[in-house]
Amino acid sequence: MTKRVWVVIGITLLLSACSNNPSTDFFHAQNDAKEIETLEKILEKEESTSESLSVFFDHQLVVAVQVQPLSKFQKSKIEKRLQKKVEKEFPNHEVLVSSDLKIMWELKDLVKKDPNDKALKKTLKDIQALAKEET
Amino acid sequence: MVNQSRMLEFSTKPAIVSTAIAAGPLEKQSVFHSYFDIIYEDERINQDTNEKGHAQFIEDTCTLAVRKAGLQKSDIDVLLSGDLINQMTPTNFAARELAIPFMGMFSACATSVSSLITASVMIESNLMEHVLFGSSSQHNAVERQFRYPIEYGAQKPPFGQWTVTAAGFGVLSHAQEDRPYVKSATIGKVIDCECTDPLDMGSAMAPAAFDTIQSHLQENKDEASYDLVITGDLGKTGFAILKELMKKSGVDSYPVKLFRDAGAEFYGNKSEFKSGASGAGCSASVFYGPIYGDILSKKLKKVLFVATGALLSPLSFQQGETIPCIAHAVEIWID
Amino acid sequence: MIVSTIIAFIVGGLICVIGQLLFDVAKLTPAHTLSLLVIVGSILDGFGLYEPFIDFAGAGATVPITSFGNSLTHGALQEAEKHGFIGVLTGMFEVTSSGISAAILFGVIGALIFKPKGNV
Amino acid sequence: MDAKSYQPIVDQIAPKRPVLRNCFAAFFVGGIFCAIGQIFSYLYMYFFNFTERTASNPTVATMVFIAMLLTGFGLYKKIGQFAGAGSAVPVTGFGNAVISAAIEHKSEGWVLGVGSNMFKLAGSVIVYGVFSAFVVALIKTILVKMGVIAW
Repeated sequence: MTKRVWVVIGITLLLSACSNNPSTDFFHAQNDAKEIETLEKILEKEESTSESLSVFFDHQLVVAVQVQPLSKFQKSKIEKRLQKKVEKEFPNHEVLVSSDLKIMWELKDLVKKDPNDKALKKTLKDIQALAKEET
Repeated sequence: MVNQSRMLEFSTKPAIVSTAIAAGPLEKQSVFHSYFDIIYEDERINQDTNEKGHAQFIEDTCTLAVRKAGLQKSDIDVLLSGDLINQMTPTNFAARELAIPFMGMFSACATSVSSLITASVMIESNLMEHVLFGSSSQHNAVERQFRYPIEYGAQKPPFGQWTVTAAGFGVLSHAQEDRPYVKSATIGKVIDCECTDPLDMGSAMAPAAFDTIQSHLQENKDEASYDLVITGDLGKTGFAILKELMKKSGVDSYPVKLFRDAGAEFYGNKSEFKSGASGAGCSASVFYGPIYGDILSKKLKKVLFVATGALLSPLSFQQGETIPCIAHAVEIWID
Repeated sequence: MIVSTIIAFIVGGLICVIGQLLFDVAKLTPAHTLSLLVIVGSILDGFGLYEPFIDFAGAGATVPITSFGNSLTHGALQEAEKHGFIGVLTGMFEVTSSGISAAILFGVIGALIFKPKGNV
Repeated sequence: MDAKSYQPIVDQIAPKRPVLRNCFAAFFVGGIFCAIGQIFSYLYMYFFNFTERTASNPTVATMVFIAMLLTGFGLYKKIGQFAGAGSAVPVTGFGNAVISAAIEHKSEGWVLGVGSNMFKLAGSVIVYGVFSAFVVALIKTILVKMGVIAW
């Protein structure tokens, strides 16, 4: 079945160091509101994140999170914590949570370009590889 | 005639017949630049290494000194000189070009006076007619050997000094009418007050200067007063310490009209030179340039040159040694 | 973006102030100071403190020389995690190679092009 | 004139290093170098495929390149005179140490001069960086193998 593209663009609060309700946006290729809520619930609870962007695509879920500048010390802890939580909620999905700015930019490009399914799958694969790269 | 005191007295009045001073491009900023005979535009004088430039520097100055004395190179019996580079290679290579009998001398920055003292002894002994003496230093060659590469961004402390690119040479002959002559001299002892910072030469050399000045002035305290006692390259820091030492020990009560320091005055009060100038070239160029000129014009009749030198090597510093220093004094009169 | 550049400015400045204090107060030579900072960098990474510090300060932590010690230790530890004790040796320059290779490369190129100028 | 009575005179008269002024200068210039580094890492992230973690490698290389230009044109020693540690602690300082030694010793020939003198100043940084990394990694591996701490 063709996946209809449905885009929710929330207001991204750039300098939201003080306000603790992080803005969350979703680029959802499946028409399944329930999944978005569970994900939104998890991300909302994490108050030290300022911005996040998640992309669903048949059993692949990439979440890019931006941590507030002052609490960047725990950046890797936050990333691991979110990764566990999201994996628990979406066992059948291949989940990647990354707090890297580059991943956020890539996902934003992805949302802007709004590619067809095949290109979407490939870029998601590239982004996951990029996140794992060490040197 | 040498009496039992440390001071050497010269009775035949060996006269400094002529002097020549050359300086590098940076020395245009010196307060004494009008007294320099040659000022080069390039620190290396278009040679391909600093040391070659340094050797060329020395050769040109020596040739000029000999010409100003109205002599030929063949008339010179010996060249007494030295510089700060390892084994004095620039002076050796200059002596090779000059083809004058050569005896290398090393007292670090005090070579300018130690070479004059040795020359006076040779003339006094009547074995020689004309002796070429002097010393020189080149900023780049000295900095890269003793401290850091030229382009390295090290920060000079406020007591740091700037090595001068200059050379001062003179010809010493038998007594001559209205020519400054060497009256007496005191050869310095090596004094080590356990200073260890190679960037702070001034305070390391001050005690050596003090010791030589005290010894020399003590033996002349009932003579006529000195018009000027000038030290070599203590710099603003070292000179202030020397004055303090003299005040504490009462040496400044001896009959001396004026105490000055070549290093402190060389660059005037420009802040980027920190505590002023240092290097064998500094004492040589100031003693045998402006001060020699004042004596020649009889503005000054009785002057004491005290050149100071730090006898360390890059190795001795790394092996944790302290810095021993020496200062030689020579008294110049004119009738 | 601007906030993390400002943080990098402040943190980088503070590390340099520490270096300056070592210069002036402790009267160490530049070589001693830099060696000490590199050792501090690698010890911090031993305690796992330097990676979050880089996350926090960004270039403020990677530009100063302490990051050199950190990336050496980090490479060694990562390799040691996989291969045990031998990994400590093999992983040393795993993470950082750009600093030294760039320095050598540009050193030779610099020697080719430039000549030391001595004036003030 | 012995050392013990002489040293207090020196400490009293010799001009002190302007520590406060040096610290501000070091803070300012060091901060600028790191801010430039941050901007470069953003550029590398934006135009090339580097993540925040991996962008430090090309940034360091670029900073060393800048150090070469500044050293070559004789500007680095002026910055160093003003900033002190502010120009020595960042990786540009390491680059300057290597490059100034290389440029300086070209007159002794390429192999004996540049080759053997290049790391005259910066060699100790690499040696003690590697040695301390080895010791730290060894200790941590031993502790982990004994189960005292986790990775």
